[in-house]
Amino acid sequence: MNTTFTLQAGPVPDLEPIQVLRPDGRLVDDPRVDVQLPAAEHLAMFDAMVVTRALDQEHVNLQRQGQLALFPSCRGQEGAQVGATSALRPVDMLFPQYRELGAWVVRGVDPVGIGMMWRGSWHGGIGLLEAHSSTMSIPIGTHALHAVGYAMGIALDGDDAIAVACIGDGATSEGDVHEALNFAAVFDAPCVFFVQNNQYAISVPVREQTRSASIAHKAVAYGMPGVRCDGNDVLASYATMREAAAYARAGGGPVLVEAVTYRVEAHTTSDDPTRYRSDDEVESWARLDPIDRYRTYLRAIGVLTDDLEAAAVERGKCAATRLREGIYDRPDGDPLELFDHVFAEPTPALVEQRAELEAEIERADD
Amino acid sequence: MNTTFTLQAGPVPDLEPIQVLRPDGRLVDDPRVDVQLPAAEHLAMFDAMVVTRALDQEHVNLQRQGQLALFPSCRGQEGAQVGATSALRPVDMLFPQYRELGAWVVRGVDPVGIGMMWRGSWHGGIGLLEAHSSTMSIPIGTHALHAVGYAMGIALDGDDAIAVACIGDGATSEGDVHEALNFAAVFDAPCVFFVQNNQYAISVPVREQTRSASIAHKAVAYGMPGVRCDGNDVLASYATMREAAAYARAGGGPVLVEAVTYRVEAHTTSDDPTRYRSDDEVESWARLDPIDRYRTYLRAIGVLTDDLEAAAVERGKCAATRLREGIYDRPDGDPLELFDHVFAEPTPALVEQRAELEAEIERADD
Amino acid sequence: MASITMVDALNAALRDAMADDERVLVFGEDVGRMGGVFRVTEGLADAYGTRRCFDTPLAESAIIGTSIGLAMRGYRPVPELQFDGFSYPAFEQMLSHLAKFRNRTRGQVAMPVTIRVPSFGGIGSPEHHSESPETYFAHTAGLKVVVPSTPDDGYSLLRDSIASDDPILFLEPKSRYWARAEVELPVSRPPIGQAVVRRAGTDVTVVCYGPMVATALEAAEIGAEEGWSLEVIDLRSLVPLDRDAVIASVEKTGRCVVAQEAPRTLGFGAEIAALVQEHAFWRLEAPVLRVTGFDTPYPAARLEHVWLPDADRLLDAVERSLDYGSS
Amino acid sequence: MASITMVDALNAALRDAMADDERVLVFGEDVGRMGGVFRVTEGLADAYGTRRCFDTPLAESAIIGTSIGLAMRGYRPVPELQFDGFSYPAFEQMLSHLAKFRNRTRGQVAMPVTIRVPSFGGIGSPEHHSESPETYFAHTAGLKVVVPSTPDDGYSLLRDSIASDDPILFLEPKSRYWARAEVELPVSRPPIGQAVVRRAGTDVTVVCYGPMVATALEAAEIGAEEGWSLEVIDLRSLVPLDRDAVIASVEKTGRCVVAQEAPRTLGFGAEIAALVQEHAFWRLEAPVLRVTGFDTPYPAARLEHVWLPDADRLLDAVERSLDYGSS
Ligand SMILES: Cc1ncc(C[n+]2csc(CCOP(=O)(O)OP(=O)(O)O)c2C)c(N)n1
Ligand SMILES: Cc1ncc(C[n+]2csc(CCOP(=O)(O)OP(=O)(O)O)c2C)c(N)n1
Ligand SMILES: [Mg+2]
Ligand SMILES: [Mg+2]
Repeated sequence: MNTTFTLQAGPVPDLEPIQVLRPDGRLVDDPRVDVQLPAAEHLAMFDAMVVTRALDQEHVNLQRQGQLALFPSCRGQEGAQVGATSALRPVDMLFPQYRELGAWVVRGVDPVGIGMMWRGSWHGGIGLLEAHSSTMSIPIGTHALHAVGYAMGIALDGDDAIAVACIGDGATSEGDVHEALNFAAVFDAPCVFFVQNNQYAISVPVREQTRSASIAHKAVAYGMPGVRCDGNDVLASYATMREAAAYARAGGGPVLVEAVTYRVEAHTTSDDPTRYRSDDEVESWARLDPIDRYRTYLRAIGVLTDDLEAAAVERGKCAATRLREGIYDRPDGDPLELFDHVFAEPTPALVEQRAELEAEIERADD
Repeated sequence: MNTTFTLQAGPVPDLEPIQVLRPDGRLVDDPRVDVQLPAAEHLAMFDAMVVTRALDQEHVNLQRQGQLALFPSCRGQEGAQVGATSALRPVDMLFPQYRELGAWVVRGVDPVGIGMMWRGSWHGGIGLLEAHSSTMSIPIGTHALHAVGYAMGIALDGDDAIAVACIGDGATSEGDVHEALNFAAVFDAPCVFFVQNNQYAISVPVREQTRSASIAHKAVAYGMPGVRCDGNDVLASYATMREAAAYARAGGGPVLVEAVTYRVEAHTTSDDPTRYRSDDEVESWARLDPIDRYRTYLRAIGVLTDDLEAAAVERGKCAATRLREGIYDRPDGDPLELFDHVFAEPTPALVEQRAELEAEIERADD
Repeated sequence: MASITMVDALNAALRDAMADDERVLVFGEDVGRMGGVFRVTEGLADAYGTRRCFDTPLAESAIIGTSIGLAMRGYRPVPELQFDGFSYPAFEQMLSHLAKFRNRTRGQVAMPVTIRVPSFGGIGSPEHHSESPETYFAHTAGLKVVVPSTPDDGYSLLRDSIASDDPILFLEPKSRYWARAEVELPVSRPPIGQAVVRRAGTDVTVVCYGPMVATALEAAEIGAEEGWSLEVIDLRSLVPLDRDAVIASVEKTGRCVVAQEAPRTLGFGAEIAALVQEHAFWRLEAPVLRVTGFDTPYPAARLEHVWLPDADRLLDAVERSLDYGSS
Repeated sequence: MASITMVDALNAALRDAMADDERVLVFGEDVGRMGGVFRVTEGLADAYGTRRCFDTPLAESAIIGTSIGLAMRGYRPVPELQFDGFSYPAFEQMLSHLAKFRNRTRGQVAMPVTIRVPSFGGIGSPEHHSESPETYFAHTAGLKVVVPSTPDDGYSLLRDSIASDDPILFLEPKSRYWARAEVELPVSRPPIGQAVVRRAGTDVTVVCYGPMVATALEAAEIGAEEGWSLEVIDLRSLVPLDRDAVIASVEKTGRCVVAQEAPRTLGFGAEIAALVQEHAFWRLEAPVLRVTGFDTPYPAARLEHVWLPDADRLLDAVERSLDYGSS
């Protein structure tokens, strides 16, 4: 992979996002990054995007059927998530917000463990840690600090992994994200801040979130490199993250990456986006769909065939089926487990309270 | 006053601080700001600096004599504080940290009200509000948000006052300061962030506080203008704040001003700075003393005479005497007042507890 | 009389407060254009303009910190923190400044700030959306804590809170947002600091607030079938606390059960128990019993019904109180 | 036997913990080069390098947030928050993550984080430097709260805290920092969760912790002259709480006074009162009385001695307890 842009702490980032594929699926003339990938890698990313979309839709369906309490769709953000995550090594530790389905698909997380979060079976999601992802984090911005602490630990260990803090445009307003960026820079922590600027924090558009020329521009305040990429372009996201990860891994310190994208669906299944944005706006972004764009390109270069695409769609269906079977009417866990993980050993108070709840459940069963 | 620099949101600030007077007290060649002040204004600022220094020293003396619990000296920062505050209108609302003696002197605050804070008579200082200064704020960075809220109120009122958040270099690491800068920009609040970069947050040097090229550079992250000035140059501080205030007052939104200066004394009277910095360093900054520099200049241009300087020194002595007389062995207030200001009306619990304490005091008096 | 929900009542209270006093400002995350995630601020931006009802960036400490500055400037901010669990980032501003400002300025600067916080659990939300934060606030000298349990109280207490010159944490029980009552607005109920007997009884005093009031009334109904006469006291505000009302009831019944959703340790029930045993010592025929959530993090949605106190858990405590010493 | 202060003991505990386990890290504001404002971390950076003992930028949420990340990476962070009042900015990280991480991950990820916080009042400090934050932490499910009162306990409890796999708020009583005792280090005292009877007695149980232990012992001394025999129980940890020790003592004395510096409402005394009346109901000859600070912001330095509970206030409660019902 060649690149003509360099990550550099100091200068104001380029406002023009890095792009590899034009919206029509053709390569941009004279791209700032040059992505030469083996067909297998292309196909793996395409697959992941298709599977993500299918799982995303199946979550929405399950929620409508009363099987999930809530679901935040990542539709439209598959390019950013799959591209960026595919550029990482498996041991690079992800610190996700909650809308990171594409990242978890790349990491091979069992969708049932994700669905359990949204069903309300257990907090945080199951099986993420095994895939080198922290649990889902709901208090906005907070987990960016966990990523930085983890990255400080990597540096202390002399390891060459990195940590990736996945945050939203809205999150950049929180004090914790500022403190995270600052600590990361001061301690040269190998941490990439991957901001999916999907234009909204629930109903609040990014122009009301900040007056910074871009999210990437905020890097100047921390003396770290900032870079924007087209988040609906999986190859741009891939290439940008690959550069950022290499920079952090090589000891350069943290990098702030802004992937410019769009949340095509509602904030969550509880949200009514017609209250704050127009259909026109949504449609104009829907035309920039990352999967369509990538498909056109992969078709054009002959990597994607009818058969291979059908296989991807089939894998998406399988994943959706697995999710549905694992989630539908899934029995609830044992409530007494609630006492098991408060501390390493339950305190006397917890032992007593556990017994109280046990007795209560027995009473109810009578 | 002419200036050749313009405040502008967007570009990276100049690293070179604005300077009017060279360390040797001569005008810089080709200054970016041109300060033409009437002699009376010069003398008022000189006076304020001298009075500040005298009061500062008297606080230290009183603390050594056991009359104050603690005192944070502003020695070396008089240029920044007096210059900046003198450039404001009396109704412009100050939001001080705790080391703002020079600002309060300019505003004519009775030093006894300040000394009462450090004696431990009451929190926050007395008589500051009347001088359009909020009370002293100890939780670092927090009051920057008060300044922004106040400035939002000014804008809602259509008033042309401004608010000034006085913070330190250390404060810029706190999440609250980030949130304050961001809110100020988003709401076009007429607020100037006046950062005295005195090189230290207790023992931590500013280079370990941030990797930003300068504190002023942080303005880029908020799309607001950032500017550096030589804080040991009272005229540069004056001119820079005057520009910043005018910009904010005219509806331009917030400005971030960094005054580069040095805390010559210990962090507070409890601190032992030899643990973290060298005498050489302190001496090299002491040579940049803002009062000496200004004196040399005012003498050279014939504004300051022996008599006038003696008068300034005399005013410093008077202020110090007033402080000493108001503070020395000052009787403590009535502890029952502690119940008076918790709420507009005391709750039944407070009424009861007040009676308990009253009975206890009576018992003790028996 | 119209049938209205608590959301309707709160929305009307905000509307009327904004109409009556133009220094009242409503702001927070998603409260403007969208009308709030629970629609409590619906229509306010349209009615009063985005000058007075507006969206903020996503930063809770800033929402409270700027409220303090606005209050200094003479405004009466009514900020919303979107959920209980997202009040925590604003904790320092609340504890170190909002609670202390009047005192620090010897009464010169009031803090007429009403912080609305959709609170408590029971509606199947994800993590951090079902917390019971009242202890944190009630323990903090200088903050008042108001918790309505019905639409009419929602209206009346919110109006009183906004009119008050003190900082108030106004904790709205999410699980009661959509419960209806026949109310003619505007309505005026007893002031902040006065408890209300929601059901009179003679055997056991049940002290509760917010979401637990409905549970207590349900328990009283069921208990009546067993021949137990429960007196249900809705505190309405935790600070100031109507201790007299609680003690008067216990002087009558001799028994007291206190209910809260919060974890047991240092939940508000601890304060009630401490006060009741202190002020009705000889009259108590059984210890004050606490009906509470557990000392664990709040569970995920599918388990919350097991974790939360319900009428059964409450009645079990009532029975233990009634049987106390007799076994 | 050497005469050492609590500062010495804590410093030695950190030193020994760092020597024993290289995953122990010490960091915070001014803890490195300067050795901490109270010198508790003195010499650690020299002894173990700035990799393991280092200064951070001025941001408490970040100090705790990065501690969480370091713990996930297998480290045992021992961050310092410079003063009680500056723990508030880190509240969200503590409540929403530190306390919940083990539970959220079903036990997969432990949080062996010991947060040292110089706490409580009594040393003439400015505003925000004398807070009693224990209620905030003790009410939060998933946090442990440890409060030493003597140099030997300072050493032993800090070692145990650092060795524990749970997140611990280690609240150091500033006013006891310089009190001396004869101690041979290393020293091992009862584990976290076990209270200690500091003085045996038969008339009234005095429950206390941290700075109030010395006050209680002083009161017991004076009370003895009046012929009152006080039993002083030092809780040592609030979570876990040694309820059995408290109840056992009250079963013996029949009377209980609990002392705290914190404001009264929902201070830890409320929990003690609630538990004692529940578990020693028939044995109590007087209500549990609370000796506390007041429900006001902590006063400025010159007034703190009036505000803080002292032996006189404590003995007044003891007397009221002993006289209870007889007047
Ligand atoms: C501290 C905090 N405040 C408020 C919320 C409520 N909330 C949930 S998602 C969200 C918007 C987040 O926006 P962004 O960071 O852009 O992420 P996106 O949802 O767009 O992926 C808000 C305000 C929260 N979860 N945490
Ligand atoms: C939130 C908070 N954390 C820690 C402290 C302790 N503290 C007092 S002053 C100070 C350093 C402040 O540095 P800076 O902002 O540069 O101001 P300066 O003292 O240099 O004027 C610290 C850490 C505090 N007051 N508030
Ligand atoms: Mg977003
Ligand atoms: Mg400084």
